[in-house]
Amino acid sequence: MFKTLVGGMLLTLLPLVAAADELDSGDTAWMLTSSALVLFMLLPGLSLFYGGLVRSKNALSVVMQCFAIGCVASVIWFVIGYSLAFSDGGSMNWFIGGTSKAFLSGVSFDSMSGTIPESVFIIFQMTFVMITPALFVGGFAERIRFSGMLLFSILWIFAVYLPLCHWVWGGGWLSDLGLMDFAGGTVVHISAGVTALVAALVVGSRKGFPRSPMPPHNLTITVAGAGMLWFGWFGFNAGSALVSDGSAGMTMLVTHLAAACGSLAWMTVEWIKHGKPSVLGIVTGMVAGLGTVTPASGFIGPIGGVALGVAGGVVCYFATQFIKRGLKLDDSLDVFPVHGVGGAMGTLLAAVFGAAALGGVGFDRSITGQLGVQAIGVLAAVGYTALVSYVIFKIVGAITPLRVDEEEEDQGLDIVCHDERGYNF
Amino acid sequence: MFKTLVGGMLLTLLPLVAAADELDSGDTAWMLTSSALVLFMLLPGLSLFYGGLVRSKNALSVVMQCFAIGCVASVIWFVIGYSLAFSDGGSMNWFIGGTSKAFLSGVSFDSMSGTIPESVFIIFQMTFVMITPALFVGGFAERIRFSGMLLFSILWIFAVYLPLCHWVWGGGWLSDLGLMDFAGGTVVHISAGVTALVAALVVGSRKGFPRSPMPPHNLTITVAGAGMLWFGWFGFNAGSALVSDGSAGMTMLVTHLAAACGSLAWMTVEWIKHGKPSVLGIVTGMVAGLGTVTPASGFIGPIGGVALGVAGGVVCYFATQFIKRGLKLDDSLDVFPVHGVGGAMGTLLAAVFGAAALGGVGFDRSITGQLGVQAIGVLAAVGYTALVSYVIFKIVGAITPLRVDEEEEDQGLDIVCHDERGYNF
Amino acid sequence: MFKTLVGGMLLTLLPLVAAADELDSGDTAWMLTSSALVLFMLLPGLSLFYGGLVRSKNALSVVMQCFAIGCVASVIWFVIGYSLAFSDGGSMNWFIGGTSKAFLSGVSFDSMSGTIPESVFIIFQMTFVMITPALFVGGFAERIRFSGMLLFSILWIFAVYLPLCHWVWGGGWLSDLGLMDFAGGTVVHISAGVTALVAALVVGSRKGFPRSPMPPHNLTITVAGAGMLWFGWFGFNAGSALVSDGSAGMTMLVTHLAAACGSLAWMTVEWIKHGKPSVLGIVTGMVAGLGTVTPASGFIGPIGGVALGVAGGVVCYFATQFIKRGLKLDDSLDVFPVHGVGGAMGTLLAAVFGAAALGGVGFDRSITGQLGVQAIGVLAAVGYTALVSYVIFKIVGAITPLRVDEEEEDQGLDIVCHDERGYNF
Amino acid sequence: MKLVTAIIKPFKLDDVREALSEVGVSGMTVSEVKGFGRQKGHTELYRGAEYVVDFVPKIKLEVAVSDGDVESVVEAITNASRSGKIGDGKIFVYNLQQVTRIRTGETGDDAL
Amino acid sequence: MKLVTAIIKPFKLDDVREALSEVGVSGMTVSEVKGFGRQKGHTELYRGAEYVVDFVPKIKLEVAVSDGDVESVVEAITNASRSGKIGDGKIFVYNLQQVTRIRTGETGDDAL
Amino acid sequence: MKLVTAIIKPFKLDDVREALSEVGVSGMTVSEVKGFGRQKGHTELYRGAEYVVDFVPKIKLEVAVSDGDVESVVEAITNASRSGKIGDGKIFVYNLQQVTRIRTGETGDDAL
Ligand SMILES: Nc1ncnc2c1ncn2[C@@H]1O[C@H](COP(=O)(O)OP(=O)(O)O)[C@@H](O)[C@H]1O
Ligand SMILES: Nc1ncnc2c1ncn2[C@@H]1O[C@H](COP(=O)(O)OP(=O)(O)O)[C@@H](O)[C@H]1O
Ligand SMILES: Nc1ncnc2c1ncn2[C@@H]1O[C@H](COP(=O)(O)OP(=O)(O)O)[C@@H](O)[C@H]1O
Repeated sequence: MFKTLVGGMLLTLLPLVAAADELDSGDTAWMLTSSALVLFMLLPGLSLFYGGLVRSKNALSVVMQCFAIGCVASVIWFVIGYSLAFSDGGSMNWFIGGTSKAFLSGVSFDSMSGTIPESVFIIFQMTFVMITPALFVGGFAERIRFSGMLLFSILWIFAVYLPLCHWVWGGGWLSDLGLMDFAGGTVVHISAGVTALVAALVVGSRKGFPRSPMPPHNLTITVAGAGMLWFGWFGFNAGSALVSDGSAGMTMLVTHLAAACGSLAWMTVEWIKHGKPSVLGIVTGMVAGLGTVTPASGFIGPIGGVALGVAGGVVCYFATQFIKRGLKLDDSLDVFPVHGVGGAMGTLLAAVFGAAALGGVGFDRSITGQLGVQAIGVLAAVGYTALVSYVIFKIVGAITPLRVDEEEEDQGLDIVCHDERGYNF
Repeated sequence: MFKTLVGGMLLTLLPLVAAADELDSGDTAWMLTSSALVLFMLLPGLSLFYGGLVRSKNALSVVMQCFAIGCVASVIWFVIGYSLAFSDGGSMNWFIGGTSKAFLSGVSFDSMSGTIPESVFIIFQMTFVMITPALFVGGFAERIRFSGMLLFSILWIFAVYLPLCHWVWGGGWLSDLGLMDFAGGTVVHISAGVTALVAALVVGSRKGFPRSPMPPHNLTITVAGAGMLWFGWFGFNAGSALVSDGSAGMTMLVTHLAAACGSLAWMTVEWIKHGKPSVLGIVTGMVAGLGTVTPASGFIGPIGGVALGVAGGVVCYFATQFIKRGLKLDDSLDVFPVHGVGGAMGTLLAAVFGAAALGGVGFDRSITGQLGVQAIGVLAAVGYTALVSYVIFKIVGAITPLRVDEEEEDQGLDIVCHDERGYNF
Repeated sequence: MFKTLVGGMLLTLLPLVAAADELDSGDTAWMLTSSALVLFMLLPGLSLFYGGLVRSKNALSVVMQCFAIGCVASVIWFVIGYSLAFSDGGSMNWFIGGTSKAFLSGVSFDSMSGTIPESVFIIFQMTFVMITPALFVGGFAERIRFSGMLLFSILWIFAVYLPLCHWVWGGGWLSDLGLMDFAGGTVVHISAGVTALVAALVVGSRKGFPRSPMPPHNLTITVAGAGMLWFGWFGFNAGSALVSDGSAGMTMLVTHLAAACGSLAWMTVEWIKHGKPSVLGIVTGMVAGLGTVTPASGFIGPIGGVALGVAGGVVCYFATQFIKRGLKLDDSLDVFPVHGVGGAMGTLLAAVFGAAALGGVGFDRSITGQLGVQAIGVLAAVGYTALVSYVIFKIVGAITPLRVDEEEEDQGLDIVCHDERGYNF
Repeated sequence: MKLVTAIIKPFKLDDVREALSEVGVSGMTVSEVKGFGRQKGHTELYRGAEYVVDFVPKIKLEVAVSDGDVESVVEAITNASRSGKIGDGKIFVYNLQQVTRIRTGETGDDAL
Repeated sequence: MKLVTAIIKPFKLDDVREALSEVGVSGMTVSEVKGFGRQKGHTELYRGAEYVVDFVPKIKLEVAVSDGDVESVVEAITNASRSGKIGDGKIFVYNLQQVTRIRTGETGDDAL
Repeated sequence: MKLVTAIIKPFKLDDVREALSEVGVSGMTVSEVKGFGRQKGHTELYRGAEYVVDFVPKIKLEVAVSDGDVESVVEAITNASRSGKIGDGKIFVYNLQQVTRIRTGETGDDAL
């Protein structure tokens, strides 16, 4: 039990203390694998998932955005990101880390982080900073200009991701407060989801929305991407244990159950409400289940996995309808209702299903006490992200136009921004 | 040598005894990875493989069936499946396990199964119950109604998969008898193959079969799916060792050789018989080689891997011709001749190439003695599956129509069952 | 530090000495995973990457070539290849190994190679002999005849790959000389790149080149393949450490940084020179960065990874322009400028960034001394490959026509060589 | 000469081609089109957004025939493609001024 | 009867279809074509190889109408698809000798 | 005015377009079609099931020209697309009643 807590909640401390642990080759093997798995979630997983969902003329633009963001984020992580997230920030440590590890200085072949080499911890965490901004690409898809998008993403990583990551996992104030976020309900899913919503507001709807249908151009690659996401999410969540033991195993098990239950829940609601279940529905439910279970995944038992999956599938379905049909906000690929809502719900419910009585690992506080902490975490992540990403959009928009003009939108971003076309059959 | 046997044949006992073993982080790392690999075989592997093989108008329906079956099977496994397969069934234990582990009760972060956490054993085995029924989707593809398909699959998991799994791996009568089935010749491939054949008979041929050509709509995704199957099969077979040692290594090696030889064998036969080798041929040979080696994979040496691969490629080629051109049975994606025939052949040949003299791990009985046991296993799996799945089809057919009507078949299942289309280029 | 050297440079000796090491389940787990990852690079990774880049009518032919080469190489490896590469060649050992391990004789469940089972070492190295000849498929794509291609590849594996592999990793003369080639700058990338260039010269340009545009037919699958290559390359490079420790971790980290920097470097150059960045550009830069870092990946630190990535992206960009636009050589998928040039550059730069002063593992010689050794290695690999593959092309061309005739080229290789078509939407 | 153009249901193409062979037509050109008419389209659903697709897939068949053959060709197509359900399609006949066979330069009925 | 064929910009299709409904046209056939004309194409770039694609995607619309309706139909299409920019497209009108509705065998204006 | 329609082999399109430029044709519309005729199709094989595909890929080219240009256009197409092998294709010429340029509303020869 204790090891689980180390693996999950207290992981935040590991890179900070001079690790006296011996290297464990099994833990290292699992973390090397997990790093590869999370990379795979983005490339090609998310790229295909998103790429298939847009219209043919914009397919490459979305894929390109995911790819470029991943590369830029990697370089930032190397230059200063890892340091700002995971090194000691001195008097500012409640907010952000320091610069002592800039350019990964001092990281050698022998540096350790818990039972694994520090290099492995660095690459594992690097995959998280790669995928998070790529998630919000779904919010402004099919109309954003590439250069503005790239500039926004760079600023966002500095101003939103790195602070949040430090708060929660790097020894900042939310970590001090005892927030339970195993693999990124606040840091990843809320931050990406909220940013996508802000993007939809600032950038505006796609031309023709909501009157004209904008059906996915290639659902077989979307489903392929969905399967890759499920596969990679095993590394995302079970890798967040940072060890290869029962805590990783249980995390994988509950993650899987949440994916399956989220899928079936969305499918069922759609079947009832619309009369037919769809493949886009079932894979969206899968993402909703996975996003919801993520923050709780290392703290709960199988029952919790099932409950969070069902909650994700059902609630995110209605959230999607509400945002898109109700509010008529063109968060194109529904990032907010799926990731934002799911991530927030899962962060809160970690305090419920994480309780020992419900098969979880347990925590010191009462359930309501912990729920309060979780609520603070959710509110902080939502509020901070909304505010800062709005400001960044305004700054970037003042420097360079954020969206293409009408005629370009008709022609499609692939030709307009990249001089290439997806298909020549 | 002994450890190999424990990893393979005796694995059936592991979850039953209170495991006193210590956790091995390396074994656990490999089994976490293997679980992810087998999941990947289904999603997106098999989905793409099958999805590409049908006509464009039915592409999503096949993918949807694979996806939904995987989710439903996961939930069944959680609710009662794992318990029925792997817990002690008391006086009925020869046939089926008990209910003591329903809802995974008693499975905690610390529960062990051999040298790995029980949670990892559960998820690894869960991926098997997900993919097996998805295999027979190829038998009734392009004409089945989704709701009937789903109901059939649920009943089939209970009435066919769980008993078979218990017989062979969970301490049931075939396990007592000493049947060698390392990774699922009987439990997976025969059961799926025979069910597909029964499906073809009960549901009937596709409209226009065999007069009209029904070429695959997207062979690049089929080949992508094939590559994913090969990759994932490493987890399927080498993961069935349940440890990370020489037995897993040898299993991976022979699995690989069988895949390569099955591919080349099918390619060669096709080249001779038809004048040209095809990519659909080579990947089908790959699946045939892999399906054939599966039951034997942990018991044989490299020579055995090559032999079983060649046998799979050649025999399954002719079996496919016989079923489809000879008998004119519309097992649409040739599940029976590839998986059923391959799985049966491999189960039998495990008794030949598993012999120490041929580089295998050896067994107590004589070759013919063991061959007898294997034959009993094959006959039991074939007979039981055929009978029970026929009965389930009849029951489901009485409740809800199994296939769409003619006009719907013309229109395609994607629109008719799911209100969506695969492509909008 | 020492362990790293063992893992990398001295790995060549491991299979030769009777390994007294104990099996490490963590190392084994990582090497099982790495083997799967490298397989995945070829199938489906490279197949999709290449498949998407050619015109629709040739898509399957390229995929088929990759698949068939992989299978044939596996069988050769089993029959005699592993023995020729990694067993003792007696008096000829400077050039090639012996035949004592033909048909993997003597390889049992218990055979060890360092801390991992020999079976695992065999399968890991097998994936290298599979992918290397598949790389040069890009050189003669869209016009080669399948049978000539297959014959060429078989002879090439014997006459080029196995000697080179033995020279560098199997205890041959380059290994004696102290050449640093961690994961295949000479053995894999130079050999494949140079062969592709020779192929372009011998086989001749595609009909219409360079006047007619020959745009990729499916860039979404190309990007999918690129993502798979990145993912699989983690196994390719970090698996070449043969252990699961800090050396593997650092190798993965620098590999990743090189991929990201190569991508961004190519993108930036393209953006400056052409005015727009493209997705084909960014993924090509990724491959260039990865190919460049490969030979150095186990010897350098993060700074080296960044430097090699940038060098790869920029230099390979201009090399591509020079070969294709300048020399008008139709190396169809730019294998030489990307893999050949990148591999050579990385092999040389290993002597720079491998120096301890630049964060590398260090070596006994001075930088210039080591640079001399590296230059010898590069020249030997380039010269030997060029000569031998030219001769093989001439021999094969005398036996069977290497390319299809004009009308067949118009019709496309899929129909002409394989009687099938990629798509029926 | 006349050009007979027919818009038919996709799965009827094989039948029509056979019927045309029987009346001696040895050449034709087909293309994929989308039709809009009395036949209802279908509903599609993407994440809860339902919308109606009015266009249904059709095959367009073009056959150039000599004046004397028009009637038999139209009849052959009609019979082979009729299912009696809405959406069976239409046949249009145009006047053709001139036909040339590119390979030989033949014109007129010889070029058919 | 006449066949009115229009080559229009793809994103104008919905507007044109609505405009045609308003003038009472209930059937049409559309297909995807590529146009070459005054409208410039675009440049594509593949690994440094730039080339110009002159063909731009267009939609071809075919509407069979009775002689009296030609004018209103042409006008409806023109108005709905005009953006005033180069590449708006063309409308061609042909003579139609005969129309048959396959389902019923009706011919002439009744078949429209 | 006339509409010249040619069914040609796909890889001849570039040559034909250039030839048309040379005789002063500045606009055309092309589409992908499948042809059936004397030219043999090919065999396809899927898991041992061989079948013959009679339809071969062709390009259909439509060029509206003024009456006087018909001859030169037909000749240009013929020369540029002839390979002398079966399947080179056909050229059809129709009468065009009316042409409108949507952008300007111009009609007749001015609209071409
Ligand atoms: N006026 C028209 N002009 C051109 N094509 C038409 C016209 N009316 C119908 N069509 C074509 O004929 C097809 C069938 O017409 P529809 O009205 O659905 O049924 P029916 O042929 O039974 O009357 C349509 O899908 C369309 O392609
Ligand atoms: N002579 C022609 N014959 C056939 N189609 C033509 C002809 N001229 C133009 N077109 C079609 O009309 C489209 C628009 O023509 P274009 O010259 O680009 O602009 P505009 O319609 O404004 O004059 C072209 O893309 C082409 O499809
Ligand atoms: N009667 C016809 N009506 C319409 N298209 C035809 C006709 N005959 C031939 N074609 C078209 O012309 C193409 C070439 O015809 P084919 O008979 O193969 O060779 P050739 O042009 O040398 O006579 C066919 O593929 C078809 O598209």
